[in-house]
Amino acid sequence: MLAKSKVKVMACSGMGKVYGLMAREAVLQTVTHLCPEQADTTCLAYIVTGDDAATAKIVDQPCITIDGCPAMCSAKSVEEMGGDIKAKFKVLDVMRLHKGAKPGTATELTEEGWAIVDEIAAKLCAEVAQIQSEGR
Amino acid sequence: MSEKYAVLPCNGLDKCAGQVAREIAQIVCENTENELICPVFYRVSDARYDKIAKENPLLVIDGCATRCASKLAGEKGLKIFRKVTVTEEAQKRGAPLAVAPLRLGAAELALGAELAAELVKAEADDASVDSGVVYPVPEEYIIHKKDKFIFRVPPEGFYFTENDCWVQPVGNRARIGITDFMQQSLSDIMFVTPPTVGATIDQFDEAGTLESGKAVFELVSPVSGKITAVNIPVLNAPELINENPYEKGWIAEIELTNFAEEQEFLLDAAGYLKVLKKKADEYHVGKKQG
Amino acid sequence: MAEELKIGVVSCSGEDCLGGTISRLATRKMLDEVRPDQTVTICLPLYIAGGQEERMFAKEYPTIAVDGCSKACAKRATEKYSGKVNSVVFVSDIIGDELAEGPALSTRNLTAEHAAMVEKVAAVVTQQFDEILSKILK
Amino acid sequence: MSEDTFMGVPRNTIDWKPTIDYEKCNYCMECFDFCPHKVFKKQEDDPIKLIVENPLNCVVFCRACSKTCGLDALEFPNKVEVTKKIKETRSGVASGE
Repeated sequence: MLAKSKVKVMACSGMGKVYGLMAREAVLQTVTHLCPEQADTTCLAYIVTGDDAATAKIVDQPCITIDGCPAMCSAKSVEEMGGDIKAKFKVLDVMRLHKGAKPGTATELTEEGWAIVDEIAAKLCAEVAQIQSEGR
Repeated sequence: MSEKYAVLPCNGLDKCAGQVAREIAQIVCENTENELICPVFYRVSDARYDKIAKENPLLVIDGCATRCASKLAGEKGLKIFRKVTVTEEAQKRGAPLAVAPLRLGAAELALGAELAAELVKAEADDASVDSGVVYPVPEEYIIHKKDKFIFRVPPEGFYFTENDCWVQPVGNRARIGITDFMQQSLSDIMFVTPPTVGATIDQFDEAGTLESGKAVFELVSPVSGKITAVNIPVLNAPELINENPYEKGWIAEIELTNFAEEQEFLLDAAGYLKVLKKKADEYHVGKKQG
Repeated sequence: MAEELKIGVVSCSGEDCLGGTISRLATRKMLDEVRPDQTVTICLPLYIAGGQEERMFAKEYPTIAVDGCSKACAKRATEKYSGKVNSVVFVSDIIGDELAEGPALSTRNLTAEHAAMVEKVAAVVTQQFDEILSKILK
Repeated sequence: MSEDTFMGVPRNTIDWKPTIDYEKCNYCMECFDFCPHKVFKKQEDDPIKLIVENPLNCVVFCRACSKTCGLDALEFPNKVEVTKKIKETRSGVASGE
């Protein structure tokens, strides 16, 4: 069987809102625990610099982006630098399924916040599996 | 009002009612501009249908009381605009589907056609509510800057309350919404509960609520009148309000009853700008950062 | 009240190594505890995803970049898209290259040692912060 | 500030403030934490641990704190009546007292 390239899962890691931290943590959970064989991440800040070595990592590679808020920093940066985005996720969309939840701050998550992170990570992982199974 | 709906049927394959749901969805989509969502594919992937589902009013067609399609809509965080449950409708018509065979017979097809026709008609009625009023888009905004925040105020055509809500009257109709300052104070809006279409409200009555991770805000209607429409796209995509609360982020349309008199109690752009400056100085939007 | 002086602190918040996590937490510490009324920040990718408003950041505020590793992404991206930075703090200089280039850390697994690294980095940022302030106030 | 006005009438002529129903309130302090205008005051050492300290700070027609109260222990005046009163005061002010 052909070795498939790992899906790049990219978080915005936003500094100002809790949703940015949740995106970051969901990606770390996905690439280090849930599906390290199928997915990895790369430094978004490095991509943002537009450095050739950085963009080479994502150009035409299958990517999934997860953004905290509608600014869509990860999606827009990955797109700008030539990544092949297969799916875009937004923490805020998942938060809408948990009305009234208090996930914590951009520094630290609450238990509730971690539970939602795990839920997002599971979604990311399912998407990774699907992308790989379809050979997209 | 948007021109088309997103149609989400349960498509249940193991019951006659589910087959009827599929039939209805197909007829409705054939006779309108509506877009069909495949519940099976939507369950495994957000990407294909998310845009359609979020930007259009959602019509849900459930076969039976298990309500798989409604539940799917809930899981995806969608607001249901209208829904129909086939077994309930069959019951109402005195022709329960309990013993019907899986393959649709003449009676089931007729039921499907009838329910589909009703939905198409309801949609046409929704469209007729559309006043056809053209609300001018502000060509530019007055800008008030505070730290790294920029607050916009449309220079003309809008009137404001001191509760950070606006009204844009055109003839005997008007749109209402919240100001840029309030949008930024709330930060990312997650839930919009619009006022009820058809409801009559007084000036300064509540006209729906907006909720973010920070707070719940009650829209204080600047004018009295009858609610004639709500902005459906913002129900599923509240970020439209954050993007521009004066344009795509309007909340509701209202038929004016007494604007000439009520206008006296409203502020023009210059008046609101003063209020805004004071508020921005007092509690410069907490500690929100980029 | 006179317009208060604010300083921008921009961190790489990188996902590839521990340095990214520490840069992030040190910047958050400036915002939350050390200089909450005087620190402003921006999400680095907003230079691409945002508009004119975001690109004015480094022109409007004296800016300190907090970078996890020698790639200096926060500094480079800020200078490329926004404007000159006044100072750069490298996490790797403070905690050592080897540690900084270790795997990225989830805040779930934050230990006392990590917290101590954050303290150290925040202390250096604070020192730069105060230096910049005193220069401006002169 | 004493010169505060709302809709052109002095703020202190408008009766708009929350009233705490002490039968229902469990002193969870959600409203206190929420309100940015310092309308409420905590009284740690008093059996009545929360009071409406600055009613004039309350933003007229704002009822946001009541939405944080799961027990429905915060009440507000009737909007229609308050509006009517404001309109009357305004015409009084306009006609020179």
